[in-house]
Amino acid sequence: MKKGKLLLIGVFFELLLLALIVIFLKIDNFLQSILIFAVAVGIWFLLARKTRMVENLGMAMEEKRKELLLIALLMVIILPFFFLNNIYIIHILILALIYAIAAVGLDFQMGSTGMVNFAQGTMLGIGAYTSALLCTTFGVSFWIGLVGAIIVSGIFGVILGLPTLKTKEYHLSLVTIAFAYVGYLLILNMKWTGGPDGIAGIPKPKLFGFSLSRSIDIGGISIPGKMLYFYLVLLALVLLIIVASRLKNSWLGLTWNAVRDDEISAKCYGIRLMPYKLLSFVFGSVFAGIAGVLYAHLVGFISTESMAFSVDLLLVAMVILGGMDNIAGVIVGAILLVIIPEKFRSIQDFRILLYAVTLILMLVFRPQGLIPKKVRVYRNISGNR
Amino acid sequence: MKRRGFVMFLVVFLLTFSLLAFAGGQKEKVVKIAFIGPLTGPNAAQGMGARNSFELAIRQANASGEFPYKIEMLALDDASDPAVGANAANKAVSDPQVVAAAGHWNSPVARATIPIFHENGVALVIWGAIGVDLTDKYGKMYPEITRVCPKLDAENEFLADWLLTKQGYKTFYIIHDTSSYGKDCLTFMKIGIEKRGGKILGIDGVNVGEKDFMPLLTKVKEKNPQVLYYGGVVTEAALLRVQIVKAGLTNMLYTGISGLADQKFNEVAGSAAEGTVIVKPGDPKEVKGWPAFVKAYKDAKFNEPMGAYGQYAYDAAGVILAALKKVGPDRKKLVSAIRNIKYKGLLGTYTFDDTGQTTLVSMTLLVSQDGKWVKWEDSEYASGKRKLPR
Amino acid sequence: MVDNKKLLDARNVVMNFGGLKALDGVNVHVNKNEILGLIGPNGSGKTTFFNVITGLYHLTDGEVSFEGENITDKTPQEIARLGIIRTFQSSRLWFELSVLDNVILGMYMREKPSLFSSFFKYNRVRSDLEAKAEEAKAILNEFNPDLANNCYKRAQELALVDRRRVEICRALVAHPKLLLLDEPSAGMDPAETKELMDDIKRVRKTKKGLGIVIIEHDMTVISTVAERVVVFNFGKKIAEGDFSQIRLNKEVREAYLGKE
Amino acid sequence: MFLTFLLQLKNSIMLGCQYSLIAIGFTLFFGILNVVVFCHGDFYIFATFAGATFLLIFLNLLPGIVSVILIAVALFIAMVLTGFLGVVVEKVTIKPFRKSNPIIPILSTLSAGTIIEQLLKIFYPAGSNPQIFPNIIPAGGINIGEFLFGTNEIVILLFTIVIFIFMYFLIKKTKIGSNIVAISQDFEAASMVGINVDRYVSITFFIGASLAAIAGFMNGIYYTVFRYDMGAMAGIKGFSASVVGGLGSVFGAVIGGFLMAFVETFAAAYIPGGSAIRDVFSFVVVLLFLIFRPSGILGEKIIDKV
Repeated sequence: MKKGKLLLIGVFFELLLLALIVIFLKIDNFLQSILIFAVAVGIWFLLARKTRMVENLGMAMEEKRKELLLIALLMVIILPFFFLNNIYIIHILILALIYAIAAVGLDFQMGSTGMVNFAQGTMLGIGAYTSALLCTTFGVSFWIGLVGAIIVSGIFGVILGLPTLKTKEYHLSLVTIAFAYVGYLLILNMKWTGGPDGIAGIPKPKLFGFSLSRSIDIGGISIPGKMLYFYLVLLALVLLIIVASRLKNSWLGLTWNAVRDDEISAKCYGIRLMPYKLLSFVFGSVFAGIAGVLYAHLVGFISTESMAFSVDLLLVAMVILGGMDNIAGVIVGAILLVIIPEKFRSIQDFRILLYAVTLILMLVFRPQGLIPKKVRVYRNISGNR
Repeated sequence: MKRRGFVMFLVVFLLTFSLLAFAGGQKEKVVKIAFIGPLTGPNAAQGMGARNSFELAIRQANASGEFPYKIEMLALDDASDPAVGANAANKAVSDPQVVAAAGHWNSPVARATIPIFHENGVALVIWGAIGVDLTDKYGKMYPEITRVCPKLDAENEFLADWLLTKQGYKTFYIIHDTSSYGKDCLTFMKIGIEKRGGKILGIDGVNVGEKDFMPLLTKVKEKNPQVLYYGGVVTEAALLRVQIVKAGLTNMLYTGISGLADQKFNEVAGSAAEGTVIVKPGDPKEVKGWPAFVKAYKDAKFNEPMGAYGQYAYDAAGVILAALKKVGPDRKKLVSAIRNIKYKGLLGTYTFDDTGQTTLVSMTLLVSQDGKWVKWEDSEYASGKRKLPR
Repeated sequence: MVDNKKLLDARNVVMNFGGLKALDGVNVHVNKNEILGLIGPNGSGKTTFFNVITGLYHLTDGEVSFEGENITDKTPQEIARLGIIRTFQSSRLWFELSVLDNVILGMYMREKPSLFSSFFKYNRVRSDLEAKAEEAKAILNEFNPDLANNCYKRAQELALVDRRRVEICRALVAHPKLLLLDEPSAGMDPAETKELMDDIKRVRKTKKGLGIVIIEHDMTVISTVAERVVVFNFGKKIAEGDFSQIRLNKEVREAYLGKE
Repeated sequence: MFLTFLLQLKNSIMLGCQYSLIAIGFTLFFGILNVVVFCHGDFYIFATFAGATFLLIFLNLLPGIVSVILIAVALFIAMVLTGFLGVVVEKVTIKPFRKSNPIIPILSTLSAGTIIEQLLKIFYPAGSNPQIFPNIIPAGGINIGEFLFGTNEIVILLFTIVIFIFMYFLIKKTKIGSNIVAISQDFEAASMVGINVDRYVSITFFIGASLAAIAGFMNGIYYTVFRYDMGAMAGIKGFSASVVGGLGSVFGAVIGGFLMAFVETFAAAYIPGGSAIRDVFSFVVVLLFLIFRPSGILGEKIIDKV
């Protein structure tokens, strides 16, 4: 299989994906979106049925990883230009990327370390509130708000992590649920967090003295502020993906997996569980905090509704749908669960029902998720699967 | 051979992709007005009633033939959630055909969308959110924002005046839910009571969705106030009323404002609802267009009742349509036209002050009699046949 | 008098689970360069003994010392750091990880790049992991070449026999001073068992001072490899010595074959 | 002052009945399959809907007659329906995952709960609005001095006590009970000894769900107003109560239920501004137990089997 041919297949697949996404987002009426959705599902089953195309694709991803990732990034960069006249779609794409960041963070606990965490939505809220409060009450800039949110969500990561050390699956899930409710209720009822009114007028971030709320003109086309914000969030997502993949492919990721698969044999090989579980929560919470900041400054308003328990469930569904312990999978899960319901706005009432049904179907028929995790491969070692 | 098949497939694919992407040319001239409200979620009942009334106004405008173009309503759901509201607002302003918008029953949602409408220079007429800061703070800053329904404090002022000055009640207990609506109710009722020398024996908050009020009511029983004021919406208000009767607090007046003004309260609370006194904005009886509106709504066979805010949505549409008739479908011109409009609507003539708040303030006092909200003046309580608890 | 020949010394160890005395005052010691066989019928407390030494169970009474140092109250992690490494009866590998990763993780206690460097000196982390992967593949090759060829297979897809071999490789790369093997040949046919025992003897030669304890309930297997044997029955040590003495011991035969 | 304290104590006991009845269901399910059924709260609210529907039908069919038989039949139907719902949920969301990673059943049962909730909201007539439970208990009650003991409160208290006794005998004395306990000791051993495990699991889920049905029915009697989304929170409170009491011990679940109710009621009554954050206090109690005594008041110490 010549290297060139492989690359071509990979590029073709990515082009196909981009085309599907653009068409899906462009058309407005209900029937056409169902048609495109069906086409996408059809292609997915075609690939999943282990035809020769799938092996080639798998090999392409393996051999030409760097090039394909670069092309994928390029495509995402040009994606918003399809929707220059429709900020609403860009707003949805930004939400998808923000939730992707929080989902990658949640995957440290659920995917790598095997701990169910129902408080990731609350962490997102804590990050958002920290930055919102810093910016509105102390008039601090977005960037200092971001740093503040990272520190605060890291601290809360420890606070959430400590009680989970001694607990097992179902007890641990209850600890996180309790944390989520207590966090939600306290923020709802405290004066200085603006209580139920939430916090409004959160400023748009400024880049070298240039605010992202206004549009700028480059070579004739006026690029709306929203698109600049899209690139800010995209930059954050890319950086955090690099951080996440480095963590997962280093000793930390390996040890997390050991703690997930068998705590007892981990202990007998010198692995102390406490620091690793805490690290898993701290990194996850910091990712959620960053996502929260980007969310607050996008919508310009934050209230307890955007950290309600339904957000916690949504993030868990994203990790399961996408594929546990697989960054690419989790991101795809996040994007799907933001874009699809947004398009099917007309069947609003069924949205939550759809989430729950897809979650159960995934758990029964494909627990490993859309893009299952792959075994770690070392460059210098050859061996078959 | 394989390579050629591959290339051919790629070409065909790109063709279909471009075709689909740019389908749908320009239809005949359509002007859209966006309606945003809670079509799902906890306040879906109030949202649907308002949407139907808004649509009724649009249909009547199209039928009247006074507009050289077709007017369409773009109904969007905010599900009482600021984030969903922000999405909907973005969708409305990014559709070039939308010239103006009417929105929101929940104040937090309005706070999230107001900056979006201001940034894009699109007029927003608030039909149901009664948070005071929406006009006092935002209305003053942004010319795009106006409101057709009275502010929350106007309702509480009217109720406090009736309770203390007219009926002479002295001791009060306030229970409110922890939503922003409940919090505002607490703030302004407290001012209304204390301004008139009333004594507040206790204040307690409850979460939306709470169902166990017994601990609170036992505390209230000990304090024994003359009046229990509830700041919140129908479900919890009805639940609380049922448990008040169960806790044996029968010689205590139960009162609230427009959050309770829904037939659902009487249905749910059943016999316990008897003797509840509330305040509702607007005074339909005196306006001659009211029966025609009620008949038109019934003929349109909407499957949801009009609700407490149908009248305001209808008038909000009226204001926008009147401005549209004057200046035509141009966003910027509409903003100033609406703000300086003088429009004879269902509930009286609308003019907006410098904060965009309607100057029209008319209130109705209602009392629950035999499972129905009856105007105080026509009720047997006023005529003395029945006694309010003293 | 510290006898530097003694590697592990467990003195009258008692372990009871709510009334049931799993271990009843046993005295066992292991010397350097020695392979000790620990035999006895099922449920006689052999695995419990391993669990107590490695700190998984906290003993009710008695004392355990390793190279003269008292390790009775140490955590499993501290005990592992001292060099006591074990395998498990139910071969507890990290099943969703590849064979190679399981063996690499065996080297967890060895010197490795810090968490900090996984952010900024990432290539140092990668090269360290690749070196350790190299070593892991080498040892796998020694035990079973086709295991090495399928080193990216997930541990849960392995046959029971291969799981045991991977577990032993994992233990060896941890550079143990005392290696505790819990029924390593269970589920193996005689040829595989013989091959395994030869591997264990070969390992003992390469690592100076290494003490090995093997739990078996099959006497013939132990006879080929252990110099000294301890016999457990109902939580008590009923015999100790080299293999020939043990075979003749009346109590041992009764424990295995039941009373005449 | 002392009278208010007594009244508050009565309030906490009434709430305690609700929580412990749900908690027993969690303990029963956990005891058997070592799995936490997060949709148990939704069985509870489903039963309130079922009970209200059948009572309304009966009242319309034979107006005016509010007899004990009528109520018993409606309750029985609600119990049977919810029981079958429990069996179906077990077959769909728990049985396929017996061997898999323990995280999965947590997520699947949680989703099952959301589905029950949404189906009630969408397909029950005017599902999203608050519903009314027909008033079948005559008003009034016994007055001991100032202390009023409402008739519906007496009915609920009696019902709860009857069920506690029934549960005690079922587990301790009957064959079904011993089999259920056998399964909970060791799943494989029980199936080897010839107990048809699947049948007993279904029986257990039927009993557990119908228990929640009783609690749901009483929820209707006591609060008379209910909504589709009250199930989720009731489920979490019930689960917390069973953890505090000690997962696996029926008696523990009862104690846990009353403790949680006591903390909430007295936080709402005696702590200024406490009623808005009453749930915070009960969740803090749960967190304290989870950290310092995960096995709960009565649960046996959980030892990791090596």
